[in-house]
Amino acid sequence: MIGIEHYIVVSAILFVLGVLGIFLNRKNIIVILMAIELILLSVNLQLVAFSAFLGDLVGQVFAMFVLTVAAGEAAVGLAILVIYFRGRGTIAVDDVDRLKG
Amino acid sequence: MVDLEQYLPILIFLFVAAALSALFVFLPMGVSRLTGAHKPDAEKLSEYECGFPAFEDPRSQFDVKFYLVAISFLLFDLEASFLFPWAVSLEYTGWTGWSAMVIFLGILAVGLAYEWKMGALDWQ
Amino acid sequence: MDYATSFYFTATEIGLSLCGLALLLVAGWQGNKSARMVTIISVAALFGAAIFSIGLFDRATGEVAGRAFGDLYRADAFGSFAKVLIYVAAAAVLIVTPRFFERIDAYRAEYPVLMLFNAVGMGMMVSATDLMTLYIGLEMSSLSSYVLASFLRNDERSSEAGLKYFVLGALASGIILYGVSLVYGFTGSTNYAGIRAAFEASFSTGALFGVVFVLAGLAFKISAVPFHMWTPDVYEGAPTPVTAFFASAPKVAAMGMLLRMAMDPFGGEADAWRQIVIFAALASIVVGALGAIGQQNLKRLLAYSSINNVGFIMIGLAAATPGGVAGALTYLAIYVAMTIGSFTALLMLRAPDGTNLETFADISGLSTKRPALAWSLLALMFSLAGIPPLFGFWGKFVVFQAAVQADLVALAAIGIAASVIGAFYYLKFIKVMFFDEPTREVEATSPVSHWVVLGICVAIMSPLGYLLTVPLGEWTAQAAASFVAAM
Amino acid sequence: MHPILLIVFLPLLAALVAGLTNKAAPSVFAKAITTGALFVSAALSWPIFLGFVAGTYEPTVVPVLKWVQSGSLAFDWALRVDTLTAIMLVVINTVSALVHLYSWGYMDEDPDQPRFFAYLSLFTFAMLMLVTADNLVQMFFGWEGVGLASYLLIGFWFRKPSASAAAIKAFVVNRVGDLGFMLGIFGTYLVFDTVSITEILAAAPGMSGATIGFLGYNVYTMDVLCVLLFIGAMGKSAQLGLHTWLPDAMEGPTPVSALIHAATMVTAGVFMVCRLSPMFETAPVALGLVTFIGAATCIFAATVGTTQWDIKRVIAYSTCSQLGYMFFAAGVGAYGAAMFHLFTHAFFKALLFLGAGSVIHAMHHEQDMRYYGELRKHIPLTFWAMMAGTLAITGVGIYHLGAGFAGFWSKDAILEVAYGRGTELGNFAFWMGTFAALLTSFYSWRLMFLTFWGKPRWIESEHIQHSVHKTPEEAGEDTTGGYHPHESPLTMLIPLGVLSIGAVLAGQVFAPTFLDDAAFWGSSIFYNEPLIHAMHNVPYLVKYAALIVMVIGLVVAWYAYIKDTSIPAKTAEQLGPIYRFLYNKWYFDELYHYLFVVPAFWLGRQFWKIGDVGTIDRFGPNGIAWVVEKGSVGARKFQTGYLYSYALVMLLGLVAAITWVLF
Repeated sequence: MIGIEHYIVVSAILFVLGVLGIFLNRKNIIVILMAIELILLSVNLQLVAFSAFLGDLVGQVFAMFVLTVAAGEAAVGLAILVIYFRGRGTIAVDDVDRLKG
Repeated sequence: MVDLEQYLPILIFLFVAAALSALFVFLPMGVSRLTGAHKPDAEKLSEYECGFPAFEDPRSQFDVKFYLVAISFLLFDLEASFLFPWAVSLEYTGWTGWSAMVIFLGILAVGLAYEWKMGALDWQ
Repeated sequence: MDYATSFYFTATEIGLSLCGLALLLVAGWQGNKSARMVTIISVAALFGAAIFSIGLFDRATGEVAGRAFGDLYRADAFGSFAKVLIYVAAAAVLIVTPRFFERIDAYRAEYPVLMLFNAVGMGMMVSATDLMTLYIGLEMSSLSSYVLASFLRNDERSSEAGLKYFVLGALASGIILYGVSLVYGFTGSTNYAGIRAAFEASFSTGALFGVVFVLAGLAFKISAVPFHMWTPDVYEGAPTPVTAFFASAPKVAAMGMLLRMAMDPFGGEADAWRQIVIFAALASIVVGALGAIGQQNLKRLLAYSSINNVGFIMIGLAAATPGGVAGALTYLAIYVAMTIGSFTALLMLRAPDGTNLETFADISGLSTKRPALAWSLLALMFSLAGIPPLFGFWGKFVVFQAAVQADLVALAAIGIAASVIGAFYYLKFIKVMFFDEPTREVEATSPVSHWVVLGICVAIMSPLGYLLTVPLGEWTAQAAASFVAAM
Repeated sequence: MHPILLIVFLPLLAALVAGLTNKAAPSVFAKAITTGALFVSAALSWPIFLGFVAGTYEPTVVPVLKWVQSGSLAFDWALRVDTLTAIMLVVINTVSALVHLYSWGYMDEDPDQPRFFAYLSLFTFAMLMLVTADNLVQMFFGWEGVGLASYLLIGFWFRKPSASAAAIKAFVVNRVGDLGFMLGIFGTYLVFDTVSITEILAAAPGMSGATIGFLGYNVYTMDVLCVLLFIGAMGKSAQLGLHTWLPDAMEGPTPVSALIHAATMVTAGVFMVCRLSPMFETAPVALGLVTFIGAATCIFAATVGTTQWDIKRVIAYSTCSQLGYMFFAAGVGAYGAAMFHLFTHAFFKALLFLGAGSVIHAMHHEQDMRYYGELRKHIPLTFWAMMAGTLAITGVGIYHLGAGFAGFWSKDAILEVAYGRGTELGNFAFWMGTFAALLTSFYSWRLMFLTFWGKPRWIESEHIQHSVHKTPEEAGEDTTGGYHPHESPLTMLIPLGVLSIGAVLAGQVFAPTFLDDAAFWGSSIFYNEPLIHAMHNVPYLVKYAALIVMVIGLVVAWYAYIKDTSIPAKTAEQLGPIYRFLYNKWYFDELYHYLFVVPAFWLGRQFWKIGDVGTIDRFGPNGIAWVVEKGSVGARKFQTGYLYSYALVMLLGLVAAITWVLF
């Protein structure tokens, strides 16, 4: 029987993978965007699981909002990435270091 | 409300989860480092494309139009996801639900109009 | 459900949204030639929203604490006070914005529209009493902020700032959401009142996790150490008017959101989070002060300065008393005036060809060329350093007073000691402007609009500002009392 | 309103007005307001004094303000008016008023006149505060006030390094004495549980013979207290050991020397001993010390005075020596005689200083007597004034005629009373005093002869050379260099005239009152009736001793400086070591330099290098600055600019927070 704990663990694993994806990845900013989506996915999974478990619709509604906001976020992120690439000609993570100190 | 106290130990799993996911990331790296031969040369590092040398830089630029269309699609597609739950629950939400969705669609329409006017939808 | 009341309480958000949508269409059809007009209408709309919020201020104080849309949203004195600050700050920044972009022909009619949507999001942040509304408001503000940061599309620094802000901001959103989902799962509610009630019934470790995640994410928004790393880079890279905006209105919104969250749903568990807040406050003060020393770029310096100031505001939060909240709000109000004044002065510093000056080398010997500007900056810097008799001192005074009254004497003492380090780099401004030899030519005149904004900010910072202590004290006390009413 | 209030506070008011307006108003405003105030004060003082002389005035205490009320320590601002105060009032206010007037002329060309007059009036206020004090704390206030004013006035020309050095020296040396005075006050409070002078003096006789344990010895309480208080008096009155500041203080403007370093402030020590005379009477050891120090100072200063060339320094050492007379008079118990000498001395010494100032003024700021000569013919009025002062200080007078100058009455009385006391110390003091009188006569007449007789030697002076734009070679035979000394303006001559009258008549008129009138003194000092009888019954030889030695001094001086002017140089050569010893003021400055200054500097440097720089600065300001600097570098290095490190920091923060709340 799959209980709530399994959902929590899976979602925790996804969350940590997403976070690790952000700072272990030294290659491509697109990967970072994907990692962010992974984090949001873990959250959605957890929300829906809680919602089902609690018999409360709010979690699912929240998940819908997260889904749509994530889409907006991805759109904005991609747009910024595009203008960044136009200016710099690279999207390597290590190159994003003009601003520091 | 359901008592979740009994699931307290689950929280401990958070740490387990962190450890496990870290393991998933690091283990393959470590194993490959330990087991595999690590002798890179120019041939090995070059891209392999069906037996031919690479025709062009794999990071070559896509036309920005692809991005624009992709982004627009992403947005409108996901915003439309609100329509499904709305449609099946309209009998419960009534006129309030109907007007809320009309307002929502109106805002989307404004966005679409702006996008159209700005020429984001013109392929040329 | 009484929709009329709900619409009335959310009138500023609705009005600003409609205004934003209409202006978006105007921007689309009229193009950039309408930019000036759109800006003026936006400023008017923001001022209108601020005036409406003032009107709401009194009415929302009673036991009503106007709940809208089934307690997704609450109109109370706290929200109104924060919103007035937010709208006025946004409007003031918008007034001094166009000139910066127009020089390089980069001003677009979408800019004020983004500001309006941002203001809507910030209004929701401070008024939300449900995690869902909170999240929507937060993202609404954040998404437009990302775009604003990278508004200078052809400037590498601007787009890098936008990129960094986006990535880290999205991570912070993820952390908040994860915390929210935990809180929801362990309390069964996303409503503040429901969460509070559930916490009072039982407080589980899982919920504690959620609280820490949420607070950590919010700490990112106010750029408290150790979630401050994005601040210097984004502030330096973003166009100066955007930096001015980031340093003022969103700080109020994020701080307001944090205050409401800490005092309302998590208010019963103050002992759980107080130590973290104290640590973050002291770390912010010290890191902000240390980082600012040695900076050559003034925007970057002011970024560290804002981190430093957030530390002082958090001292008020650490007290976790109505007095502490009132102190934090007082500090916020003064801080907003100081920040907008400083950035306006920075925007007025231009070379004769119109390029903006933003390093210490550029302002050396300023007092001989632009004495009025130099003296204004002097007043603002002394005020930021908290040197009496300038009004900045009052802000520090009230938060320290609140901390002492809450028996956090050690915190107050360390804070006061650390503020001495901060005085160093503010005084460096004075040294460079008044005692160094002039090295660069500067533009001799500035438009009246800039002078008006700067003049008002300097007037508030001058000892005249102490005339405000009584009304400010009443308003903030009233605002802080909203939580007691909500509890 | 009691006139004493006006007398004391008018100078303060004038000082404040003059000082605060400073250069905002023409300098004549400051001059007029301060001088006017002082003349009013002086005019109000004389009726009080004469009232006491006539026996119609009763001692009173005029309350001013509540001051301190703390446990058993309670005292107020109150002005005490009795005989002793009245004497000081007339001395201070008269001399001060005349010095103010004199300064109109003397300081005419100075750009900072308002400041000068404000300081003068401030000094006068502080001095009045001192002499009207009803309790020791108030007296200490005045005591420090005059010290401050003296510091400011000595250093008035603070751009001159020697002047500021002298000011600092005066201040520092006075601090040594003040420490004794303070300890004396603390001790007095400890023993008597009060600082009120009236109560202390009332209780003092009962304490006679009481002892306290100190460093394992049992010592007489009153002796300890009085010695401490006397150390304070030594500092203020420049007695042997703490005298080194007085000659250097001559760097100040001459009117200041006349007012502060001749007539008033330096006599504060004598005044204090007299004021507390009932206390000192219970302390025989302390009195012995007073006598001994007084007599020693008297002879020491006189010997040094014979060798100095600077006209003001000669008078300064003379002052030192005369103060010695006053102290040993007090030491042998003749407080009345001490006060009498203080009174007459104020007139003739102020006269001498102001006369010297007039000479300096005429000689284009030249102070070296070697470059004077024949001035009698050029500045006759100053000459006659100086002559009156010299006759007074050398004590010219004939006992059987019952006539003499002011110094004759008071100095003779002191010598007679010392002899009449009949103790060993008394005899020692008598012989010392008599020998000092001989020296006094010698150096006073030497001053007169060098200055006013002989041939002009002016062209040797650099000041004169500057004035006439000639070198001695160019001037050739004409040793005047073509310089024409001018008599001083009226504002300077009037004070000289008034003081001359005092120098001639003050002794004659007031001797019976001061010396023999027990009713005059009332309870203000300890009046020793038998001692006065003994004084009157000394042998005639004693009574004529002063006159005899005066004549000897006069003759020697005449022979050496008029008859055969080569004698001084020859004598100085033959008595080389002795001459150098005297000329270098007994090497006191050098001794102190190696004994105190050098070790103090060494110690200070050690504290500075090891304690301050090495410890406090290193771990304090510099250490903190270092930490801040390193911290700021670290904070900036921390900001790497890489996204992943920022994310890592955030995550670490999150993990840390979770760990914190979990455990």
